[in-house]
Amino acid sequence: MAILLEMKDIHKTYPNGTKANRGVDLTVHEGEIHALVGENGAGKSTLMKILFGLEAPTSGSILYKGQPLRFQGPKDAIKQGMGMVHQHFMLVPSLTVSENIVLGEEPVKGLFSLMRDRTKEFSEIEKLIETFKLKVDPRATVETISVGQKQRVEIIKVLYRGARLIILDEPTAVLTPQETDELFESIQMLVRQGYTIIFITHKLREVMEISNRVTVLKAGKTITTMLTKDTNPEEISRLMVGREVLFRVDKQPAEPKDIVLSVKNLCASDDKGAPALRGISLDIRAGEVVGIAGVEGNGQTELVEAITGLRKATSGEIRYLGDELIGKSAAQIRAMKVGHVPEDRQTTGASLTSTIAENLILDHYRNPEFRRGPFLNKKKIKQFAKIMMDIYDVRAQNEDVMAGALSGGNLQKVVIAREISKNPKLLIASQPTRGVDIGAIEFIHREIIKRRDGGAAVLLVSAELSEVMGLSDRIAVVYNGKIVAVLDNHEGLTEEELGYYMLGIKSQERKEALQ
Amino acid sequence: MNTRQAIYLEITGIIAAAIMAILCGFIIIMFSSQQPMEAISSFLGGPLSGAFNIGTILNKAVPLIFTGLALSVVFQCGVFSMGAEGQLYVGAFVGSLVAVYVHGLPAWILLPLVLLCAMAGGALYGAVPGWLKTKWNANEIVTTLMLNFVAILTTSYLVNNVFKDPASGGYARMHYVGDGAKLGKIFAGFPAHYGVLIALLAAVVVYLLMYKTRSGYEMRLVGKNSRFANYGGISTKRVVIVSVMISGALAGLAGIVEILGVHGTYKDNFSSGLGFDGIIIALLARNHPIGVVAVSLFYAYLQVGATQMQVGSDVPRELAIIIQVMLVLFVSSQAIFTYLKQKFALRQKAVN
Amino acid sequence: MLSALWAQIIDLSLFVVLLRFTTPILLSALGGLIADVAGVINIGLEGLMLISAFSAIAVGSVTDSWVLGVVAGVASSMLVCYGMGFFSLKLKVDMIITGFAVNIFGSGVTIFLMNKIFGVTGNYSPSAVHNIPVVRIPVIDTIPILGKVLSGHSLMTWIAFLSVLICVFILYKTPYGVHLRSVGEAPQAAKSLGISVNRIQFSALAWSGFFTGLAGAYLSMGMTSMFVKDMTAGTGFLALAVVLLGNRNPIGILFGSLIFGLASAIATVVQTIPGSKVPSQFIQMIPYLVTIAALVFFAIRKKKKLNDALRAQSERSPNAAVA
Amino acid sequence: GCGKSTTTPANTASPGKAATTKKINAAYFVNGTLGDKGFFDSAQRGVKQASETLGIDVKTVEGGTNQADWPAGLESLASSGKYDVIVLGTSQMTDIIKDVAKRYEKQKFIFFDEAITGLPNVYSMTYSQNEGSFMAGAFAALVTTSTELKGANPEKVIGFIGGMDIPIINDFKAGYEQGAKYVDPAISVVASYVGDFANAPKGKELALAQYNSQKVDIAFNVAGGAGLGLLEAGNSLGKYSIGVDSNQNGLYPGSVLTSMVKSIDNSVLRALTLYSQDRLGFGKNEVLGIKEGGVGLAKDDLYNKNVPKAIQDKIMEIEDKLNKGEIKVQTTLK
Ligand SMILES: Nc1ncnc2c1ncn2[C@@H]1O[C@H](COP(=O)(O)OP(=O)(O)OP(=O)(O)O)[C@@H](O)[C@H]1O
Ligand SMILES: Nc1ncnc2c1ncn2[C@@H]1O[C@H](COP(=O)(O)OP(=O)(O)OP(=O)(O)O)[C@@H](O)[C@H]1O
Ligand SMILES: [Mg+2]
Ligand SMILES: [Mg+2]
Repeated sequence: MAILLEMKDIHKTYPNGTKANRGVDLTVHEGEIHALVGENGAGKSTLMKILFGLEAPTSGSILYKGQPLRFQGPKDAIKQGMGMVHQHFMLVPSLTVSENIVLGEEPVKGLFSLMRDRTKEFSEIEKLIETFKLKVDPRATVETISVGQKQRVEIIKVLYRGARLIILDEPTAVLTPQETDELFESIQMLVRQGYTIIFITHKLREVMEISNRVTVLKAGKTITTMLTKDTNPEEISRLMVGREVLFRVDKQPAEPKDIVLSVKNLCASDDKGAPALRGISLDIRAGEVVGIAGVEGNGQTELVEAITGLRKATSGEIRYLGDELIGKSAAQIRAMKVGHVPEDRQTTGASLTSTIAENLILDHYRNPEFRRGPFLNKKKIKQFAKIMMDIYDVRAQNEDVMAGALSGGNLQKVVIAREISKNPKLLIASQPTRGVDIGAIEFIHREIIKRRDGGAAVLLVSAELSEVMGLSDRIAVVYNGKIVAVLDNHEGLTEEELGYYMLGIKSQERKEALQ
Repeated sequence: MNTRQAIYLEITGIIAAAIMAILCGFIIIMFSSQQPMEAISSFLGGPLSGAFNIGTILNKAVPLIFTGLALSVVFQCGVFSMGAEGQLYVGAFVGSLVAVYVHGLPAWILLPLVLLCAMAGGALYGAVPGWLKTKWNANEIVTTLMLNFVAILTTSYLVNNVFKDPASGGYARMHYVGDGAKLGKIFAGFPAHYGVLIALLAAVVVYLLMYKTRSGYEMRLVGKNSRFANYGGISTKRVVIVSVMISGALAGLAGIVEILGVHGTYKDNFSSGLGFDGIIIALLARNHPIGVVAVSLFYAYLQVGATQMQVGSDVPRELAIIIQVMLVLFVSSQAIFTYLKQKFALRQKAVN
Repeated sequence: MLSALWAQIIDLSLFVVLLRFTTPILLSALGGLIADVAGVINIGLEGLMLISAFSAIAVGSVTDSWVLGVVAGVASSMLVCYGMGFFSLKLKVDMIITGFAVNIFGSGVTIFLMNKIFGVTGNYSPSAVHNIPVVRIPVIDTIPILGKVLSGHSLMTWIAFLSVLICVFILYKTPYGVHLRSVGEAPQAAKSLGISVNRIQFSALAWSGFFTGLAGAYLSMGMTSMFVKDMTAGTGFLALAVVLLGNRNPIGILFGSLIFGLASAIATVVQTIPGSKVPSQFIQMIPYLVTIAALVFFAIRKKKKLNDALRAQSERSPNAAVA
Repeated sequence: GCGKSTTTPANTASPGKAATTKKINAAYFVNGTLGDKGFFDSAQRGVKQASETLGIDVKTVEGGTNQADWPAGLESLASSGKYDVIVLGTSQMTDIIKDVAKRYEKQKFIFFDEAITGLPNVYSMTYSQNEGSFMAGAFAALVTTSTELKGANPEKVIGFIGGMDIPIINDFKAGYEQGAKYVDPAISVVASYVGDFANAPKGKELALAQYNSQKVDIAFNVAGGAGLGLLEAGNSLGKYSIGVDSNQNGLYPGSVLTSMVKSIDNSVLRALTLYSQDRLGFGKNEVLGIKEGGVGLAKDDLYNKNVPKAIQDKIMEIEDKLNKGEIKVQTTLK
């Protein structure tokens, strides 16, 4: 296959002195799917931003179709037939899907080509949607569509601009397995039509499934590039992390004790006022992990928020160690040793413009131990933060670094550290490893099991079926605001079977009724 | 880069910015003045020549420190209030009523009482937009701007028609406050009054409040990420109300200290925009209380400089003010600092 | 008192006054809007209007042409907006500081130039200025009620209403408008598609200067034919309030300005009714109180409407997430 | 600037007195900004004339609108010791000047528009503005029912537009009302306030509302710059107005029929002249009323041309009575 792109000895030092790339080589062949993997902060996104003209390299050379390149900005890259789907969505929420897609390249009509040509806009987009089977309503406002649809919008955006080389920076991090499958189908269709893809992910299963070749980065350097078929996940992870990584969660059978949390007939509405929980009942005992499986948007978020006091329940009861939680404030519930790792660490789980220490003491600043008279005891807080960073392996210069400057994995460790260090009797972990590298995933999983073995009740919510199945002792499947099945997590349970429940095709109630 | 180097950089940046601004100002002056050298020297040197001018700088900085602090508190909490002006009038008015009409108390009771009443007045008036915001999500920029007018007109009506000292002639004011409630000069022969000390004290208190206490932590957290604060069990509505009330109290203090230290009694329309100056001060200081003190002194220095330039040369008042504005603009330029930092980082690299 | 007010409503003079008060507020609020949409909040409307008002009457009186006057007013206001852009976008000065700086600058520079050029202080009222003309529509002019409703208003009033349409057109019908909105809402997204955030924001400021310039010119060459120092007396801040009151869209701003214009007109009428016992300060307060009331009213309604809309939507597709 | 006036030869002062004239440095402190077309500008004209005719060096310093700056502003002038005499005015400065004058005993002050007695280094002069306003009111009352003037209507309604609803402005209003009632008790006065002294468009709207809807045919401007809107409104409707502070008759000839002037310029010039001759009575206050030419209606050529003879005569008559003390005008101040 012909070489499409060659990046040689790329270096990048950010203005604040961070050396994100220290000699990266990357060769991409025409028509391949090239996976790019590496730990959080290894420099993957930086490399791609350089390629796309969003950042200027400090040194190094780029050859594209044999020609040396140096883009002034993304416009040049777009002109050369490159497209990039960024790690975080680059969408304007209040605009419609079609407006987002054509942004900057709108079809025009009328006098002096002043006016937008909506007809042409729609027809071109419909054509793309048709050809690549990327289902999305072009007239919907972006803020109202689902995450999976947003991802599709990003891809259509790139295609609309006639890109032939498409960079996908962690496109699957926020997708459900079903959405991921759909995305992969589209990608495969693109490749069949001669497109070239650079694909960044932390999920090695995906690397194995879809890529032709894989390049491993570590600490800003290229370790190697291999044919995917010649390697395996263990090797890749060893190269990435520098040690063996355990994929299976290493845990003993659970020894469940007393009931810690008992939810009965819980009902609640979503942000729009529509019913989201339609009578959920669930018990969790000390010393067990209960996993919630389900397609996103079936009430998981609302369930977690109702338990943690962030959402008003409309009816039902939530008993926690004998106390009723409904009607209690979030502050009261947190004080009752309930830990909560929220699903969105960027907006809910952390304050990015506060320091690591300030993020870590969210639960403790009310604690008399951290006070001196009317004041907060800064010294104690610093000390505490240092210890936490040490235990939970948060990699940053010191505790005064802004949380926003941490890589995703490290930020998640801060959240985990805060929630676990309070020694919760009930730990609720929502998407605890989303967008986190395999090394960190292993660590987080181990911490959760450690808590369980220490006698805490754990409620795990994850869109990642393998994670739910790997960690849970029991699995509750939610569908449309109800729990349709509670299954013991035994050897014989298959993803397929879970999938039937998740999609509402199967339900225990129905099964029981039939029997 | 360590903190020491960062501070050096910051200072270098300020000096560089000031030099650019002065060059700009100089060009303007060259075009319009016969005495450019006198103008510049009286602008820069005038404010520091003599105890009188230095004292004047201090006095002028006092209300700026208070309003700057007032706004830094709400800004840190993520509320963009423009209402310090109105709160200042209400606070000063309420405080003055007590100072003028309460008799027979010893000074050590009366003065704190007056200050407290002024703070209460400002705080309650500040609570109105806070309440409108938390209850109905009514935009605070609009409500505070409008409430400023309401406060100014209402106090004006009252001082002109109800509480006017009959001896005050063409421009209404209340009776002069007794000596007990006055803020006298700190040293005889030096214009600075005790408000300077109160202002510094207020800055320290606000600093401790914002950075060392739970409430301060809560306010800053709400300002930075209210979802996170909410998740952490902080009642964001309560925190917002508390912050606008603290801000109002500080604005009220600004007013009453100006009355007791400079005017001697409540005068109609006495402020002329101190509340708006506070916005600039708080933004320039990036909402840091200690920064507010420094920036207020700088701002007061520029204002006195503008007057001195008028006295000491043929440059008219308007031009002096324009030059003052240029200085503020250049000094608040982030780009100059970023540029310096980058240069610095490159040099460091060359060294390594 | 009420009967007098009623009489003026009937004979439409209240309506005419309302239009005159609305015109400058509407134009400068549109100026504020475009900047705001692009994410550069423009606090400097007050100063811009002053500069434009002065330039307009200065050039207009010297050249004896209202067209040149208006052009000069608009040009000077746009020029200062470029200065704002230089400081806030290039030198990264906080936009709000820049805005306040422009207000102070506008007050100072107009007084200074008035003194330098015309040798007068305080105000410049040239004799025989050709004001922005009043539009009399031939036949309609003579029809009793319709005549007063449609005819006899300043050309600038028509331009102001036309500007609402122009803003709607710019913001919603042109690619440029979409760029403006995207730059204001998600600059990173715009940048990633090769839209120059700086350039768009510069141009938004220029538009802001354009509309505010029209407003300023109207003050000195439409509503009056003179320049008085600081004659805007807070109009710019009111316009800023109207931008937010109007929910950041041109039609909302039109209604916001009309509400404010109506309140001002009523305050004017009430003040001139003899024998009114209400102190003048409280009458002057009417527009401000009305603005707060309108804001709260709209805020409540918006909240309710949003809830209703979302509810209706989620009822239509209860399983949207699964589909 | 200073450079210019130092070269002014001393002999520009009236001959004979040149010998006794000493070289004087004066400062004029404006507690506000120039451009009010009122006190401040008028006094500025006075000091300017003084510098031209007497060869005095005059430095004008504007203190700005922030009242807190005024004490320091004045004191910085006094403490500099550079000025033989400092000119300033308005009742807002009364307490400030008293304080400063006591502490700088060697510094001389000329103070206008408010009485200060008993301070040996302060000379003050006041103007009976209520007498002037009385004349304006009487004039308006004569105009509103005039049959000779085309713009006048039979209704006995006259207008008043103030800058702010404050005592100093209301003193004008009180005099104006007394004057009108003196001529005809049935006259009613419509009074409105702009809210500031700058918003000319608003001043104009208020005036238009008065003229159009209240049958006002002549209105009195006591709103500084904002009041210029009133004068313009009157002119645009073919109605009448009365200017204030300085002679505004020329702004809209035939519409601005007269102006109520306070001759601060003349009085300041006079005081400086006396000072240069060492004849100024420090420690005293002088009241400058109609009689002394301190206040009055501007009777220039335009006045003679545009105002009907009958009205002119009647005005003369009333002025005479005021001078003789046969009419006493009440003041709302004090
Ligand atoms: N704009 C920036 N300024 C300064 N440092 C940055 C910037 N962007 C990234 N970095 C730093 O550069 C390093 C590499 O970041 P990069 O985003 O390339 O990592 P990544 O491999 O994409 O990580 P992840 O898997 O978390 O997405 C990190 O240490 C990061 O903190
Ligand atoms: N200006 C900056 N200064 C310092 N750090 C920055 C800056 N901009 C970005 N970073 C940090 O660099 C890191 C890498 O950025 P990027 O957005 O590519 O990935 P991420 O969010 O860390 O990744 P992931 O989603 O995989 O966890 C982020 O943590 C981000 O906060
Ligand atoms: Mg990345
Ligand atoms: Mg009449």
